[in-house]
Amino acid sequence: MSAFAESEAKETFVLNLGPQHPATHGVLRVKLTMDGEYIVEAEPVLGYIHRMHEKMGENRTWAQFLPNTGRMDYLHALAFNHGYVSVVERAAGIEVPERAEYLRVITSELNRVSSHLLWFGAFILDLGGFSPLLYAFDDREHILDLLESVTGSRLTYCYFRFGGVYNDIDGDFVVGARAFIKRLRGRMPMYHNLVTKNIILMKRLREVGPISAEMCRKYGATGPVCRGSGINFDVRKHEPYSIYPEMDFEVPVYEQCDSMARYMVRMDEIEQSLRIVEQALDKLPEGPVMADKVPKIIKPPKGDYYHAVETARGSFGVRVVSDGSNTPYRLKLRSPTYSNLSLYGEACQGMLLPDALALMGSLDLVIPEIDR
Amino acid sequence: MYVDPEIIRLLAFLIGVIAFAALNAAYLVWLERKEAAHIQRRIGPKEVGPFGLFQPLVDGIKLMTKQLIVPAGVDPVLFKIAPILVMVPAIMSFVTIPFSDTLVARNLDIGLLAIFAFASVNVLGLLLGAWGSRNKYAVISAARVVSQNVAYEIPMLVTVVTLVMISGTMNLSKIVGLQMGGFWHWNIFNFSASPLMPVAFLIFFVCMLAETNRAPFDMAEAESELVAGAFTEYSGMGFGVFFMGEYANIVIGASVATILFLGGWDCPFGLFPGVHWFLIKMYFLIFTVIWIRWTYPRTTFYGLLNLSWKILIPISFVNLILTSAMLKVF
Amino acid sequence: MIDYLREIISGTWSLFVGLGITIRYFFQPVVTVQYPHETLPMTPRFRGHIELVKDEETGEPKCIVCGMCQKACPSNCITVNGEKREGVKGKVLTEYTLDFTKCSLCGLCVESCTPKAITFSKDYNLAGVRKEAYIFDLKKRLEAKN
Amino acid sequence: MNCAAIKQKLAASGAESVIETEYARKGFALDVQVAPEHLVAAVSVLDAEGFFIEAVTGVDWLGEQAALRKETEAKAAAEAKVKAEAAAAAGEEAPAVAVHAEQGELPEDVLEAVYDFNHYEYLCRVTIRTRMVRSKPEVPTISQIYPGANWHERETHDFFGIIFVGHPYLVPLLLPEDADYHPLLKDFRP
Repeated sequence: MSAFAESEAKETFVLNLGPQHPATHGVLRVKLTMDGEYIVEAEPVLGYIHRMHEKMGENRTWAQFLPNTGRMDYLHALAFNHGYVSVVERAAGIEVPERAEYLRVITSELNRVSSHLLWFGAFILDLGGFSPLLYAFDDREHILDLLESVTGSRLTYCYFRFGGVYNDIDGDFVVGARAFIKRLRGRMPMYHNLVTKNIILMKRLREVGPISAEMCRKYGATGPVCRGSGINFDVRKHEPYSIYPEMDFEVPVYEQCDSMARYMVRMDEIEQSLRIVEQALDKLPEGPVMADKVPKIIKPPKGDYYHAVETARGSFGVRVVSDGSNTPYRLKLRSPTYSNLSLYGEACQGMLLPDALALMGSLDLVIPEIDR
Repeated sequence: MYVDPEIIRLLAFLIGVIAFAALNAAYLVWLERKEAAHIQRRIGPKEVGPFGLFQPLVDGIKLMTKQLIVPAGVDPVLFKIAPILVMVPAIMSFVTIPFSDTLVARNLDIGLLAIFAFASVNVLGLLLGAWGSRNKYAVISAARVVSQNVAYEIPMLVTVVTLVMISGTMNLSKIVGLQMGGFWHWNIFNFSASPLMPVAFLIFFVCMLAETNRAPFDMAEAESELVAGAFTEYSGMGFGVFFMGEYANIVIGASVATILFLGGWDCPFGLFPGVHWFLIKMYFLIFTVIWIRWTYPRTTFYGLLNLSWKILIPISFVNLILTSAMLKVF
Repeated sequence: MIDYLREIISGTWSLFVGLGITIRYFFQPVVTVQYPHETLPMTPRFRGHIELVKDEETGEPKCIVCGMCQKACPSNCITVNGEKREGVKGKVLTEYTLDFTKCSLCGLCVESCTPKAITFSKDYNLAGVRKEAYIFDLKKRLEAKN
Repeated sequence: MNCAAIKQKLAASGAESVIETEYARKGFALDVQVAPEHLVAAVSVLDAEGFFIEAVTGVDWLGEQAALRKETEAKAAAEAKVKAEAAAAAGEEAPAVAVHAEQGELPEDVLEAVYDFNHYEYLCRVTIRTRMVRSKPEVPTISQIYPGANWHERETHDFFGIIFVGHPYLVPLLLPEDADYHPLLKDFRP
């Protein structure tokens, strides 16, 4: 044994995974030092689509930064909208009408479902199964149609405004959303039969890519990554914002710490999001969707403010420092995947290449959000 | 001048076999695309010709007109010889396959052995191509191909040995001849030889998938891990020949499975046996191969080795022992 | 040993279940739309590039050249110019250019417009070979439409 | 364990000031001001209490000192004016309080490193701030305590040029490898 171990440690080679690689879903590069197919060391190299959103924020008025938020996490753009408008509302002390908050939650939960569906497809694609991707896209398309009918765009939404939302919904949207909930509930057993219960998938995900709770804490992992490690942390419950305290939903938590646990957390979250949408549609109050007394030029008082929201990938926090002028003095965007990816180097040490890619898929990376 | 009619017959067969292999490769790509599309509720190729039927021709022209790039740093000889090494044995194997009782190029007494001998060369081609490419992804892929094939030839050959024991011959025509007269005579349902025959068929089928590097055992090409594995550096017709070789191997695998287990050209109900039944069974198996590819995720290679050594090999040995015991008793 | 066999059997069964699902979809009708041959209806709120709205009575653009859209635009892609003319109240629009190469279709300009003089178009089949083709003179476009 | 207890522990670790802020207004519960040399101690306290790291970032307070001086001058001037008016109202000679600007050198502006910590179990977001002069922006790294801070510190170094002393691998992460500029500094001109 010892002789074998000695001889094997010497011959390593560097494998560049990316910036263009089918498994990295964007322009992420991972510098792998490999011993055969075992990974000795992994170093993610970021910044290929770094756009310096924080600097852009300092050069624009508060309202002008809104379109940027949708372009960081293009899969759950509405949550990023939500985080930014919430922090500015908190800073400027703007009250939001109740109906607007309901619309925010409905749309952003639908967006969360669409994000999870895309992740599901892309993850199975990473594992080599192609068809679930297109089944998931089929369902996702319905959400995109719904959201397009409200927001006017399909991907990089910019729907929330300081003090409300940009447009009210109509009856068709309510009917469409209810029909979609029914449809997706009917499809979930198919996904589980086709994918979750598949022996090949189970063998690939069970006990693969362990991330301990302590590791999550040390790296600041949030979202499904930490919930797959047995940590019950969801910003929607932890520091409730918007109308989430009025909603009855559960936070799925799995204790196994492996890729399967993270997979299951996301699959269960789809159902929970549907529940939230259903309840919000039931309780939807009448009223305006925009506050009356929103000043045209927003000048929050001096000081710094923080607000966190739960996106599909974890806790997204915005810290703004205002100097009382019409542009932010400093805008810090704390994106969840940035922290989640930072544990990748440690987590995949000693793993085999296919397992490391399964682990990477289970982290649900959205590169523009990491690079910002 | 006297020419031996046997030589003319062989030449005609050779041309026929090459045409068959090439046509199959082209149209199996079409079938794969069409089938994948419908499984995923798309249409697939539809623009070129009716139902996109001319798409393979257009693809072929595209591949042929593309420049053959030999990247700097590769071993030029190995790099160029590898696609041929994959293609030629596949075509050679066709020589001994009996499509019907008369439609066979050379009815060898060791036909079965010849096919497995040729099938092993295929691995060599992939290995050399990957090694010659001097690409890290390709080298990882080459290592996977070799370990995969070593692991899978054992259960496959053990299963085949079982069949040889039952039939008492390695002549493919004779093996089919013993199964004539309805589906209850086929080896897959030959419960008098061994109650595990359907399982043996499954094992053979799984091994065939692994041998031909088809999903869910396509670790060699695993596009989400190794980009394109052994084919990463190939372009144009070099890639095209590899592809044809792969599909030709699938056709051979399906043919051998048909001959060994499904009674070759025999009709399931004992009526009108002939080449059409052979083709129906073979294409059904190919359809299944494609169907499987578009259903499952990929296994990892250690999952595959586990499957081979812990499940397939023990079961195939159990089947072998059971069969020999039953043959001895009855 | 029992677990071993059970895993083999349940695993094999799960594989057959998967095959059953895909073959069911194989025989179901396709859901895709063959795009250039058929198109889906556009949603009324689709955000294309912006367009000027004309006043139904005069046929002139409704724009009052207040410059709010220009100020609201995060990427500075709108240029508005106007001039005073005799006999006309307020300013008259002389130039309205949209640099579509920079536009991110956020719609802040439309929201900021008090007289509702700009709106979203429904153009989405935009393609061209030169960058300059995307510097739209919206005033000319409106005139061409009339 | 609650925020008050954390507050006491942090104060005991050598923090300059620990202010309990109004969560609903600010979004964080504890605002901690720490000198760079006490940073590691304060972070160790949070680590021991089971906090996780949310983010590390910086703020460039360029021009703050000038603004502060202006403010005090304005205040002094206002006070003097009030006094003068009061004196005039009383019919007295205005006292000879010459409002002279402080001519002394302005103290150097600072860079601020901001650390956000949060707890998985209860709501207590702690913001630790540490200030350093712009000409020598050095703080000790906390990446040995929180490995996750590694990337956050690299990012902050990219954007602000803050040097995290003892950091194992302080090369640009989001900016190109050869970047020698720090875009979020207020005097950065591309």
